[in-house]
Amino acid sequence: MGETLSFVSFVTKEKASPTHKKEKLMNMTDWTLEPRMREFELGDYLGAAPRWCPSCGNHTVLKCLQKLCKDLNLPPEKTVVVSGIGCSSRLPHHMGTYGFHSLHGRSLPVACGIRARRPDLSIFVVTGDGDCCAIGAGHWLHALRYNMKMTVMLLDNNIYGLTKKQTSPTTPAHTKTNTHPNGAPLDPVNPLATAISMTNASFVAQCVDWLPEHLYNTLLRAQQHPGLAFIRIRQRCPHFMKGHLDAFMNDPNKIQILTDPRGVLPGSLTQTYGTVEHDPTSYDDAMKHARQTDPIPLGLLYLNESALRYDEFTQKGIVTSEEEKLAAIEAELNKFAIL
Amino acid sequence: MGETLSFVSFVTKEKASPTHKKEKLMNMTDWTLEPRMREFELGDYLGAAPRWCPSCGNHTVLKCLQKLCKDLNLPPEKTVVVSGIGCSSRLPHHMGTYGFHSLHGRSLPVACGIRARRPDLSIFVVTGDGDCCAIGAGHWLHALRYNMKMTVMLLDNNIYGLTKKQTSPTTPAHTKTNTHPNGAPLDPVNPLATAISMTNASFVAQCVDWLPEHLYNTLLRAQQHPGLAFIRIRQRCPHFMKGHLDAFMNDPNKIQILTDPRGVLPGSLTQTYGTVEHDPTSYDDAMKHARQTDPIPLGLLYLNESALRYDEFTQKGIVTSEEEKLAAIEAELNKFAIL
Amino acid sequence: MQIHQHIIEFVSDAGEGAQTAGQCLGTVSAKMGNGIWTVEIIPAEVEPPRRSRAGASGNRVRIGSKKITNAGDQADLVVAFNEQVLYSRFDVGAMRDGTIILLDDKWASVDDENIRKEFADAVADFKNRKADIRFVPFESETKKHIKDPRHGKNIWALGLVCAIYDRDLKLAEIEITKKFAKKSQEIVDTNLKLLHAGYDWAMQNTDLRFSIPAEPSDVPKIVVNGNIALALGIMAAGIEVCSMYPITPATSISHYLAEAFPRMGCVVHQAEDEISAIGFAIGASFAGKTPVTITSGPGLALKNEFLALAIMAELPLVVVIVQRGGPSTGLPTRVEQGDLLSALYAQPGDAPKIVMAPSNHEECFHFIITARKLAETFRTPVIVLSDANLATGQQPIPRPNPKTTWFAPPIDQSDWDESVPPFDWDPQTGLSQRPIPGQKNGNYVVTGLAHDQNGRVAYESSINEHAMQARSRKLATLQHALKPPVIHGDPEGGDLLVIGWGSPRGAIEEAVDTLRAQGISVSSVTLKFLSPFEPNLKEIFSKFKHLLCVEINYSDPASFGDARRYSQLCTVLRAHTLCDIDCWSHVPGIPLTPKDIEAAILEHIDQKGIDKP
Amino acid sequence: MQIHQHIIEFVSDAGEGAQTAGQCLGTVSAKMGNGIWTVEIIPAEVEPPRRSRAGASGNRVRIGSKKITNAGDQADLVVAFNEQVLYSRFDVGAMRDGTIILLDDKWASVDDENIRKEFADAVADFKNRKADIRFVPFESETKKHIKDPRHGKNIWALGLVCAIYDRDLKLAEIEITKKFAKKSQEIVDTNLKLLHAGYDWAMQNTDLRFSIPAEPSDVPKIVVNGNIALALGIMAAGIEVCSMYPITPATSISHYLAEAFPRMGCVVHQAEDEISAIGFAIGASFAGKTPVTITSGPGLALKNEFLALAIMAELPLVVVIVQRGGPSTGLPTRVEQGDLLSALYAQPGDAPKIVMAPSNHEECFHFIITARKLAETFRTPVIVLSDANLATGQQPIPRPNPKTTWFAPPIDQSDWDESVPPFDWDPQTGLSQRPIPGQKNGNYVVTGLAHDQNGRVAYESSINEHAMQARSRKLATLQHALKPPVIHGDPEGGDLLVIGWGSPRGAIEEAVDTLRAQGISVSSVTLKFLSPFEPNLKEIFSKFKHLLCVEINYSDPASFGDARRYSQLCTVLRAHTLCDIDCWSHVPGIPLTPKDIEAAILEHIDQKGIDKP
Ligand SMILES: Cc1ncc(C[n+]2csc(CCOP(=O)(O)OP(=O)(O)O)c2C)c(N)n1
Ligand SMILES: Cc1ncc(C[n+]2csc(CCOP(=O)(O)OP(=O)(O)O)c2C)c(N)n1
Ligand code: SF4
Ligand code: SF4
Ligand SMILES: [Mg+2]
Ligand SMILES: [Mg+2]
Repeated sequence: MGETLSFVSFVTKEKASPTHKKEKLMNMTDWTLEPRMREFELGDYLGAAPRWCPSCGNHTVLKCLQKLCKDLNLPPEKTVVVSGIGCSSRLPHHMGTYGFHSLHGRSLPVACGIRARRPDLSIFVVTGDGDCCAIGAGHWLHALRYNMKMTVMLLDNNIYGLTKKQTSPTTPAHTKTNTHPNGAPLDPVNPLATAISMTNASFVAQCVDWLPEHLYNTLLRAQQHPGLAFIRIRQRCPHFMKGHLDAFMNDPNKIQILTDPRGVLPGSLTQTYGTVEHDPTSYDDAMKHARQTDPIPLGLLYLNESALRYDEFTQKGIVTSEEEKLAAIEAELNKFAIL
Repeated sequence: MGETLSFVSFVTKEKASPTHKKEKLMNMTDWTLEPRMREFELGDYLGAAPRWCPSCGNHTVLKCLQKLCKDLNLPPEKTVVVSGIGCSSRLPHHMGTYGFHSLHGRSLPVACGIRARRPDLSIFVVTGDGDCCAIGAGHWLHALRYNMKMTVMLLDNNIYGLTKKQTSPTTPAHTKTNTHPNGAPLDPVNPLATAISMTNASFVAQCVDWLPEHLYNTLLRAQQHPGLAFIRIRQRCPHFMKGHLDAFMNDPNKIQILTDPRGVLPGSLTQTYGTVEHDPTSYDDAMKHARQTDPIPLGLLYLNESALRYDEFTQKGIVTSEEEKLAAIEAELNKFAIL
Repeated sequence: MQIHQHIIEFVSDAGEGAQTAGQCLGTVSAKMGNGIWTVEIIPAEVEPPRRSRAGASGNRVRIGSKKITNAGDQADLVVAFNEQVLYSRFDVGAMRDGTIILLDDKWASVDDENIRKEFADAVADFKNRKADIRFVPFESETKKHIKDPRHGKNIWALGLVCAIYDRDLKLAEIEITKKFAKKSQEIVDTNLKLLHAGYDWAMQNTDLRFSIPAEPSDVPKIVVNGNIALALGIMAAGIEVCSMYPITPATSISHYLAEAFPRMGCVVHQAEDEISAIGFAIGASFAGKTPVTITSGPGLALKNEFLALAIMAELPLVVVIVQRGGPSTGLPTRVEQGDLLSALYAQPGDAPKIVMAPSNHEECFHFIITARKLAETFRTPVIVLSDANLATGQQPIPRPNPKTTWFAPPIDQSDWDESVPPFDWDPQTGLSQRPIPGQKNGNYVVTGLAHDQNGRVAYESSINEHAMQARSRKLATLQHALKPPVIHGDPEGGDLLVIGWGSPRGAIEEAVDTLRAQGISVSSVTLKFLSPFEPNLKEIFSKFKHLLCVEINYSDPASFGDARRYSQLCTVLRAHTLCDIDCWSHVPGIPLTPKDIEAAILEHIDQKGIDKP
Repeated sequence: MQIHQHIIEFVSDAGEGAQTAGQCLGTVSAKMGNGIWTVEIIPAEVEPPRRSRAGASGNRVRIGSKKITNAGDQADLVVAFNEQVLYSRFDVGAMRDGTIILLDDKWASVDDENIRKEFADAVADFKNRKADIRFVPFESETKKHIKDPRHGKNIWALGLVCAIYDRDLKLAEIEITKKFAKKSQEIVDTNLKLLHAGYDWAMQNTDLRFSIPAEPSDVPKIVVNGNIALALGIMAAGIEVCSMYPITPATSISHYLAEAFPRMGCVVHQAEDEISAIGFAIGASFAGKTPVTITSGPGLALKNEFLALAIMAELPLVVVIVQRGGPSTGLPTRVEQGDLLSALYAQPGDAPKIVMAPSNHEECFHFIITARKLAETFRTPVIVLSDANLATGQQPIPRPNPKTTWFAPPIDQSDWDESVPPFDWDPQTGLSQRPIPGQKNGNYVVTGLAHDQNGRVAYESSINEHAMQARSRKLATLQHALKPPVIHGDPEGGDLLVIGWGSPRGAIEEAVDTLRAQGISVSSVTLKFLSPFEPNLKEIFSKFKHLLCVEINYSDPASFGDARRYSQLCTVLRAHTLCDIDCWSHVPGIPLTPKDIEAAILEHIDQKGIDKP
């Protein structure tokens, strides 16, 4: 041996010439110029037609996200939508951007890995209540702690949709499901409270699928956040949880809008719903709202803009040149040199 | 086919006769009588000699647990100590009881499975900060929610001990470790806050390894708890985290004892440390104490005795007789009968 | 016209009830004494867009005079509510020249011009492909009796098919009543009316008539799909704990169990993930209650670390894998037999365990009972490999007669003999008895670390070798206890032996029977045990000139030469026997058909230059 | 006395520095131009109780005139600070008749009577076993220079050994200075004093003298252990992201990388678990940065679901597995080659991937560079299987000369040709180029579901078959591109071919050389690729009368008959070639020795009735 690849005679064509690549790498580093140069339309963000049940809450979320991308003029090739497995996790297929439909519960490690060395991409994550709070619970806690820049949407329909009505961690106790025909035996997880409790969590908000303006405003606010924005979206699943959110839809008293200059713009919601001023930087107040289940709070519950960001750690050295790298590896080899 | 096992000619001796087994099953159901009949000594709870570093904090925890078993006269054969992998997780080997040294991060699923159909056993779980809060984080949240009767001891030394000094989720930021020689990049997880945040968590306490009386009292209090008692034990690791808890050991002002009739007996601690009355049934107060890092609170932070207990669900029907079972399966078969 | 067997399909948009119609037809036929095999046609989404190919939902029902062992070849008669879902059946090759198609022609006159055009184009295309298309006004006729025909035309269509196949309407009425009883009497009545309306319409408007005479059976029977058979087996085995995490196509086992298990005093635990599910099961096992954990491929991938622990710590456990299309998320609702190698070899280190595969519904039931006994006797996990084809297909099987001896005995709580170590490996068999918590003097510590007979952590070379050998010896012991597999065809040998496992058995045997009737010297064998293998395989194989594995998993075409990757059983058998076994394997996501297997056998015989008669 | 090679061991309680002494001796010898191979002796606990067998810590150093390729047979000279840790070396068979043992005799005169007795008994026992015991007052001599002799006797002992083996004290001084520079000048000085004191004591008090002349090398060299070699390879491959979760014996790769990687602008990510570690790596890969993830067996067991996704979605990835004793937690610090079958077959479904195994430190370095290139060219994960023997053993290797062509090129951000689908499988090779986020018009969705060329979810049978074949074809393509393996011995054939992979290579080749020198017709071959195999294996094997796999994993003895389970490579090669390959494999937790392999070869030749000369 002594020479790499000497036992492999195989050679493949390189698609792009090295110069070409260098040029593009530069492009990547000054990516902020890009969006100014092109104007996108809604059609640029449409992927394969959605195959959700007709009145599924996921449709609205998809539309809000597409509109957001358009309004922010995010280049589709610089946008990545990552998901796990579930009805909700089909969302990336319906976007015209890059997408990563990963494994059940594992969207967040993938999204963090994408972010690790790519500050230039816009990253959105879609996950379900089973995906995020059951099989993905460990990753969820740790992704909140890594606090890498991305927007995470938990589509919480309080049930396992895709696999046909099994109890999820957020299924209310006593709900009859296919795995608990006599009623779910435990009280549901509160994803807001647990998210807030996690060290380094920096942005925790709540929306509902049937108020798209507020959802849109929340996504918009999340875009301005330097770290991980976690948004729990209460989502209707008319197929398996018929009417389970009707009370909140029909009775304006069951919803309370959180207002604050640092929070989410309430928009036209104030015409219908009561508001309450809330300082999202107060952990205690955030926790109080998070634990309040009737009325439910909408808006930004918790904000900590000074939380450490792990992407600042992972992105160190991203522009190191080949020459610098070569010098560094030579220096390392010298440390082990004997002759 | 048509007859089970017809293709297997193999037959094994059955160890005990069925009658013998029936008799013992009855014994199992009225297990409370057992302890009255025998008196145990400390020696009954000694297993293989510990191989921890000489001044490791784990030694005290082991001794407290052995003393507890003796004082409560727990029959060793009715006691199971379950663990994951790590220095701390070697503990079951050093007990004279039944033990289960499982996989890294997986002690809690195993312990819950043991409890599922065995109300008669005393179950203790030993886990480390990596074991519980990193690889085991998802199980940890869900075990808190299942709230099955057991005592869980998190031996938190703020480091990966067994694998030789890697950053753990509870390692303070900037600590130099073998995986972060320039300092850990993130603030540490707060296991108390996150445990309390979990729906159905019912008992959350904190101890330190160098105050064995208080640790003992906490274990004792945990035994009276109907559900899962989670105890975080701040543990010294002189080998890899030399002196990291010295400040708390040396300065009495850095420790605060929580007192309440429902809480842990403070014992002689009140002579040295300041106390504060604390209502453990208040979520908000519990959360405040949990988030307080200097001074640190010792004692019972959170208590919710009315939380649902999943073992009540899993143990239903545990005494069903063979005849009843046979009738039930016959009835099921009839539902599919065509001729 | 009297026939021996027919394949009837119902296809519709999801939510239009074609599955119900098919199930009823199957059960009615089974009750009439016919052999049946049903296959669900399931879309991957819950409620996919209407009129879309990938959204087709329905049922295939194969009905015969004698016992039916597989889903058969192409359909003879298809009921389709729109032409797009019908397309999906053409796409998977389910149609032959002359298949009778009863298609709703309402689409020819809807307002939407696009739809009219799609319909017209499709019909022309189907005719080109030699389908025998007949238009039936399913929707307009149904509308006469119910406001929303989407929730009624299935039963009207059932009535129609009952007329065509001379089914006993009384039996159909019973099924419908059972099906809708939970809803309301009004709904039951409406559906009964629809049944008769469909029947009457057929009597008046079509002369299609087939009769499939039944051979009455003298043994009591039940009709179940494979997942129900597994669930019933779990109950009959006296298993108390089923620990699982939902995953298609295994979940329905737990749906049924969640409902029925409490009546036996038993519990289904839905864990937070697959790792926890098997960990919980292993905890229950340690505590003396041999449990079952249920999953499919992606879940199996997550359970390996714990499976290795159970093997190392010698804890009994039954693991049911209902295989689906892989790799990765793959084809979640479709059939494949792609998890064999993974079941055998997925755990790092040497991890001997028992692997079994039922090949029909009866075995689904009985193998679980065997598996639990083996798990306990051999103190090790037993994997039972089923698949999506068995899982959702319905079949009549002899009604089992449960016995208390099938149950796990109550856990032993007698004092343990202090002189017996917790791993008292028998030098001949590798077997040992295990102490259960609660047994005085049995106290020991389970560990995944290398350990000696006392369960104490040990680093010595000789102890590691000894313990490894004890665990491995158990497989040799079991193999000696097994009977050699039975040859279907000629046990004395012949030109070709087809080797299979699991669900393709029925189709393989049907193909073999057809060809043998033509004088071709072909036989087949189905392996029930994959680890250890049943004995004498090499001897059996040596009686045949050629050997061919047929399975539903990937293999490279022979043109890949030296780099060719064989199908999964084929790979393992080649290593085991050194016989030059060839393979014909595919991954169509649907069951292999007897015709395709016939063709493969003939082609193989051609290639190998064996004389055909 | 002039000798060709010697094996020297240092053993002590943990914390007494025997490892440091051994490492220094190794490096000094390498610098003098000797061939060396060192093996760490590591207890499973951090600081186990003193004077306990399982707590032994230390180093074995094999020094030779020529290149040394393995840890060798039994030790020639052992330095032991107490008799209990020494026992552990007898337990693993590391001693021969006449091994010189330099043992501290302070234990003969300690206060504790038990210890005195233990010591006396042990010494008697060792003498019985024909050890050449000589007492050396390590501790009392060390005490003359330092207060706590536990932190000094190692360097005193090093001085002693340097005198015995005529080592260059200047070089030893450099190593000691390097080692203690971080602490303080005072500590450096004390240790230098101890070095000389030990040296002087030996010159005056013993006449043991050995010289191992060195053959000076003309190529520049580095001394590294296998894990450092892998880490340097990772850097030289231009990999930017190493995503891992700590696990013995893989972790030290990331310890070194965590320190050195930032200097190349790269990052080590310590994830919350192994699943997340590989998920993070796969995310980085999707984003264009081919990463490495590092683990051992138990971690591999957790990564399978994601590995299958990477294979299905065709995402390049390098996976380094440093194998340890299994199954389950097994023997975490000990060597085994038990993860081959798992690397090949652990993912449910058909999951073709590339698997390579370095057999020495030089390959550890270069294989990573190759692996990254292959991963990207073939758009698939590449598993690199190392083991605990390579991981911790030190060896001099030619200093590599890194080139920018070894680096991953900067990620392509040019516009994607819209007419090219994201999975544009070449019909001949299965290869395709992948779009990277940021490439305009390349937008596609990665999915683990079955998908067509456009990455769109697809349920059609033909698409599934086509995609599976494209992925599988890549292995055939690679195989055609590989060269056949090189025979060590006689490429024309002979009586016996020993077949191996990975770290046993050095010991196998040494055994073969010894026997060939005796006129025995034996050769050996080491496979570098395990998936796909290198070409022409069957042809090569057919030139030899008998074939024997030698590996460090479990196989049943031949007495298990039909149920016999073969060693791992043996199993796969039997299926691949249908050659009747036998195996000699063991799981002692320590490397196989040349002597044991020699004996196995001779026994095999005996059994097979081959004439010995
Ligand atoms: C490892 C693994 N386990 C289980 C599954 C099966 N599975 C797919 S989606 C899902 C749950 C979906 O529920 P949720 O995350 O709430 O998403 P929803 O469908 O409700 O949007 C499950 C259990 C899987 N695909 N992979
Ligand atoms: C699946 C798996 N991953 C990694 C390891 C290696 N490992 C063993 S213990 C440990 C961490 C120990 O840290 P902690 O849980 O804090 O326990 P401590 O040793 O500090 O008591 C790790 C990473 C393992 N045994 N199994
Ligand atoms: S099942 Fe529920 S979540 Fe899934 S698509 Fe239908 S409505 Fe939406
Ligand atoms: S390394 Fe730390 S935790 Fe482990 S035994 Fe030593 S002191 Fe205790
Ligand atoms: Mg959901
Ligand atoms: Mg720790």
